[in-house]
Amino acid sequence: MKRIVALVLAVLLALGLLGCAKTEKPAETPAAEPQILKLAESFAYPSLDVHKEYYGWYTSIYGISETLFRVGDDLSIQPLLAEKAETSEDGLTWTVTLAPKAAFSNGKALTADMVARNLKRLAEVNPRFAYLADFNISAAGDQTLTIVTPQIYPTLLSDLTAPELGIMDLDGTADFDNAPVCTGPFVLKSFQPEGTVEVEKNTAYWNEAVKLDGAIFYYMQDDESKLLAMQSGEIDGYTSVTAAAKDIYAADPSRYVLTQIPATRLQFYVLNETRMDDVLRRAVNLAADPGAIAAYLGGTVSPAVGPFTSAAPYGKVTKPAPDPEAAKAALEGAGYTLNKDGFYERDGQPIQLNICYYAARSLDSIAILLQEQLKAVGIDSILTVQEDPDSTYIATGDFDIALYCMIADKAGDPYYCIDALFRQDSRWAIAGFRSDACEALINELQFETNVTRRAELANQIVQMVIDDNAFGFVGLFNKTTVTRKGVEGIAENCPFDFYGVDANTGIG
Amino acid sequence: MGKYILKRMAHLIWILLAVSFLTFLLMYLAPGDAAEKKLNAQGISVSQEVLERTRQEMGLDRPFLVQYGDWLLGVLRLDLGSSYKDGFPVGEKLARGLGSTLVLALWSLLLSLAVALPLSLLAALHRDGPLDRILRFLSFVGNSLPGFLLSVLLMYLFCVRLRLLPVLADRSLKGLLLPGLSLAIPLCSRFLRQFRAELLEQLGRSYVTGAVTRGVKARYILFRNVLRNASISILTIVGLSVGSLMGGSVVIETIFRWPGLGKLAMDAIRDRDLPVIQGFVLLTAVIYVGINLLTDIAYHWVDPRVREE
Amino acid sequence: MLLKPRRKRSRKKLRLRMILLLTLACLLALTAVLAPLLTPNDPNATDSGAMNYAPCREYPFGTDRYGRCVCSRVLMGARTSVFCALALVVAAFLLGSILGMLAGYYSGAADTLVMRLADVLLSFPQMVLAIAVAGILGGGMGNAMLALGITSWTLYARLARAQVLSLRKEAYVQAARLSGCSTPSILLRTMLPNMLGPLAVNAAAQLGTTMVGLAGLSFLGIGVREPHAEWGSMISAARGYIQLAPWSVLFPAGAAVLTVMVFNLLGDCLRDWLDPEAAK
Amino acid sequence: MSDQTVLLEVRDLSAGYGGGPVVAGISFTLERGEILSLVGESGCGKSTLLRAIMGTEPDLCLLSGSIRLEGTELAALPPRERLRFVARRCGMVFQSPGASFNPIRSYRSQFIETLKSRGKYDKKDFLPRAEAALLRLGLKEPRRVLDSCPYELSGGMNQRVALALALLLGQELLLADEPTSALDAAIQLQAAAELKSLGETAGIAQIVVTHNLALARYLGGRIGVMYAGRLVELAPAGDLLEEPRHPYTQALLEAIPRLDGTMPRPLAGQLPGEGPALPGCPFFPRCSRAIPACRETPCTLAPWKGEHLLACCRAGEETP
Repeated sequence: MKRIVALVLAVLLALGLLGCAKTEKPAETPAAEPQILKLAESFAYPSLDVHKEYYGWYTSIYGISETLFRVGDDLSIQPLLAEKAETSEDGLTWTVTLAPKAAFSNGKALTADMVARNLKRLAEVNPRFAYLADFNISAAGDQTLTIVTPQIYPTLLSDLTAPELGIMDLDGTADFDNAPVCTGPFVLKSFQPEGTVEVEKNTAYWNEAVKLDGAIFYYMQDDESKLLAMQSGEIDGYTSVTAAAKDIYAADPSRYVLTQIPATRLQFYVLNETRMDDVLRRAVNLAADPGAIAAYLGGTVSPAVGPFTSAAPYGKVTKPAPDPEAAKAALEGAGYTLNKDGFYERDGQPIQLNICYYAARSLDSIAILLQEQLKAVGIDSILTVQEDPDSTYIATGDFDIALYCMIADKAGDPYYCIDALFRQDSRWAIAGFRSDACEALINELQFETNVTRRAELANQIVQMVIDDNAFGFVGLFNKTTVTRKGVEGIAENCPFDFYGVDANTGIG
Repeated sequence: MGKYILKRMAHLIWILLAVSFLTFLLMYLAPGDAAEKKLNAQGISVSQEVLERTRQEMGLDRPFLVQYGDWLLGVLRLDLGSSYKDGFPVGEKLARGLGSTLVLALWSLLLSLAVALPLSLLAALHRDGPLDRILRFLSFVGNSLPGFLLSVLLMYLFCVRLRLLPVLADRSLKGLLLPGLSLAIPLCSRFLRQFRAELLEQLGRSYVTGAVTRGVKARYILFRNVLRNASISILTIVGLSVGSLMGGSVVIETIFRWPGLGKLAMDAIRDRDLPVIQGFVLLTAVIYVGINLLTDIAYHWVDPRVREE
Repeated sequence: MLLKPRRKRSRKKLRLRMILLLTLACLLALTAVLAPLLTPNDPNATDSGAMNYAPCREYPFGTDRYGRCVCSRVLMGARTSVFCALALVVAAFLLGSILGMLAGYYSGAADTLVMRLADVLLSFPQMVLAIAVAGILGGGMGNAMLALGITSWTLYARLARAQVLSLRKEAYVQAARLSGCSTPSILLRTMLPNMLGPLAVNAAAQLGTTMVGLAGLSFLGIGVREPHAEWGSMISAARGYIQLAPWSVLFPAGAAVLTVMVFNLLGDCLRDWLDPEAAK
Repeated sequence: MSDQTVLLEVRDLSAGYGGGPVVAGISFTLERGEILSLVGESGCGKSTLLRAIMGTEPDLCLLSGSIRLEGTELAALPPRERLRFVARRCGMVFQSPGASFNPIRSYRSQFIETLKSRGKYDKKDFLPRAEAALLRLGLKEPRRVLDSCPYELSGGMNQRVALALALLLGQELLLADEPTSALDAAIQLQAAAELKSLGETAGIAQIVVTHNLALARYLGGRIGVMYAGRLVELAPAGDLLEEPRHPYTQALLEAIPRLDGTMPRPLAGQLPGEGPALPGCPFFPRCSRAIPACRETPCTLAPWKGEHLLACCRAGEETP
């Protein structure tokens, strides 16, 4: 029997030793060693084909693919593979001149014909860009490209900045899924589909000197694991930092740098006009306090006025400040009276609003906080969670307040969001917002080419929606990025999600 | 024995049909479909007619039975179809996922057996002694801690505080230890209780007294008789738990970014990626029934008496 | 060494232990029932001023990230976690044992039907089932319980069937049948008492796994709906704050461990009490 | 009864399961090759006596008295040492045949296992010696028996395999606890014959516990009658059955149904609960010839005529 006990102890000891095998501390990267940056990403795709699905977003983040133009941190459109682009008087023909030095990583120069073939391939393989097929795209010489649109298409420039329009060497690439040949500062070193991606410096980069020697992108979905990996020194930074992690990083400024800017992902709610009259909607919007909600969410969200960041020229709108007393006054003015358990009711019928949401992007927190804020004003409400909003409360319209979260500004232009939310044939029309004047302004915006005029139109439309209390804009997700001290240039100041490493990224 | 195996094979086919039909039905009824999920993956809402066109391309607009029939024909030709999300063949995705899940499942199974077997033996021998009580208490704690809490605690302790193990789990021994441990702890506590009960039952049998009377060495009695007889029920217990290991480790796989089947299934369900879900369900059904078949065969091999039943 | 004298726990000591555990279980059930009266503050009231407070006089268990009192949420959570888990286990226990007994007693058609159904459900990955049920019927505790319940009754069915199969051959059962007892009375009066032991133990152990299961579903965002308190969802929601506000995770986890332990010990005690031979 | 022929000597033994004694004041000696049958109603402590000697029952403790096996006092040995010493010299056969063997392992591997534990296992000559032992016990195909498992053989065959193992191990003493009661009539006679031949030819001493007086008579040797934990009469088989002296033995014999039609006369009353603890004769309440003195005066086993020992204070008087 003694022998059995000894056996057991030996097994346990072996396991213990195994676990505690002393490992060397992760070595600081001394100067001589190659400068490899390690980042964590929340998405990873099985393919690197720039044109398909959203893969282009990630080839752009990995620094492999580049587009004709890029969007600057201040939402302005800047040249990249293309130097400049002009439109003809009737606004139908665009001439784009390519940067003379632009070339692929295999040394081949970039020609206008290759760009035209890329755009045609994109139209075929990606349903979201099928509209490009209606344009007449042709190469006029090696360096110039002409695009003729059937009607005036003012937002073509910002469309050209979309990452899906990354340029690949269609002839030089054997396997589009695993090894696309592009023009970016980095080339692929190793690729695990839906896993870890490694890139190294593109020695033949046409644009400028590349600081980093390489980068590794780990696919990490779980927020806690990212926090722990950052603390254990295994990664150098990541974006979309949670409230909990933010407080921990903020407490140790000597090691971590937090950068926080309002990005383009919008959290908002729609008020069902078929069920709620004007007074009730106004009261709800007065009771809701985006500032308090942003405080609760630990600064991961900035309070929003309209759907766009106020920094943008098309984001200049105003809405009444939250005022619970005014909300109560409005309700009592319309004949609502407080019942015994402190909720407003009218002719015996207490108000009970059904707040519908889905458990993602902090919408569940906003639902709870909204319920509290309405209760403070005397409006009762219940919460309904759905696993998939698009086919439940948005499709059936079975809601009083519907929470949703989407990207409002795809590439520095207001039209995409206004068209998706406020048009009379949009999915949200089910909530009952009808305004012919607004529809007319949207049609005008669709074809207006002058940038300042477009901003004016956008502001007018959004102001109309706010005044009608059809929508409630709660917050714009902050793009919170954490980096280890000394690391900079991973697009932490850019509001868009599809930029990452580039030539200037450094470990410092 | 041959006839018995044939019967079990028919049994397997029947189950696979029933399971795959049930899954197809459940997923068909569930709101939302693959096209919708695929198009607004990055939160960009898409216009109606783009949605219709993609749905049409993916064949989602065909009636339910046609879709199921088409998929079933595919399975007969050993072609599990391709994923809605990215068009990759399902077989390839599953194979990649199966590899790592098996590694994790076997490793945590090994870990829990290596700990549970000796300890349950000691607990059974020292019944109601101090060791027995401590082990029972530990098994209660292990049994009631949810996996995701356990893994975060372990990671915090070993990776951040002690910096011994990497957070980014890889296939090396060190990388495998933490995810394995997080799966093994609840499993091991369940095994501890069940094995102890089995061993106690065997120790109470009359052949143990007979052997002692004959002066047989304790080592022989324990390992060649008690453990051997108890191995039958132990095998069944392990067989049942493998099912939970296959699908149930979703939480651990997500936290440790382990590219296993669990995570693949979770993403597929979220994206309503029907072919991948069907492939996953078939695979787990085959594995579950296969393991039961193995345990039954082992049952026969160890305890010939069962053959007559 | 091998034939360690089995310390005979006298019936008196066993009864004492049984009573102690029963009172503990009732105490737990009582706290769950009287939770609304015991809570120091409103469990759902958020307070932006008191987010992530350490345990202090006013908030005995501290506050969570919304500034809600963890202590009152744990008490209210007891109501959902304990009762839902208990209800689920009891329902699965009844359904499973009845089906199992019928399958065992009338082998042939009934037996194959029940066992094949059990096989199909067991080979069905529970996660797929849970998400599908949640997808179709929407989130919430009821559907989460349904998702778990669909597969948990099979454990009792298998156990009951195995017991009935072996008991059926016993002499006293043949005698009862010959003396003209009706089948239900045979099943309930003669067979059930003998089977209650192992079934009860498994039921108690199942309670633990059910609570963990519910927590898992909450982690995947399907379980209980905000803002209702349930231990599983509290642990999964506060998981991120384990470094900042460890109390918001450890108190619900501690409550879960305690409850599971009390019911498991009760299960063991029940088995010894019901099974005279083991107590000898 | 010279010293080296005495195998087992029990002096005033009393033992019990934690409570009061179940058997008390037991004294007898057993020589090599001698067969002693212990008879008595069930519950009179005969099996407990066997287990006390074997010493494998964990809950059974020796209260007083001594057991000397081959001159060594067992009570003095530490438990582990005692077990190994006793197991080397004495084997035990149980009532349910085959129950003392692992039901699903072949006899061959269990035989080898037991021999290896004794260090007596010799690969070459194991098979021939095992087959010889089985043949001697009347098992026709020893090879098939060796390779089969206990559940595959009948009760009788299992019992004989157990005896064969005792023979194979060369044990001097065999304790048999109701070896034949689980077998049907025809097989019982065969098993009894084998026990007898083990005694005579192999020189194995046996203590056979049974409630079947016919078996005791057939085995020859001496018979001991036990009542309520005490040995009340001990004599060679023939003397005891022809002229039983102790009232309880007489009642026992009269209780056996005769073929010549005389109805058996049942004995009134039942076994006293704390039998061995009574000062006087435990049979006092049910004894037809009891006198007040029987209640107090302790009566121990004393020689009455030659080898016929009796525990009754009225032993001396002539029977009416």
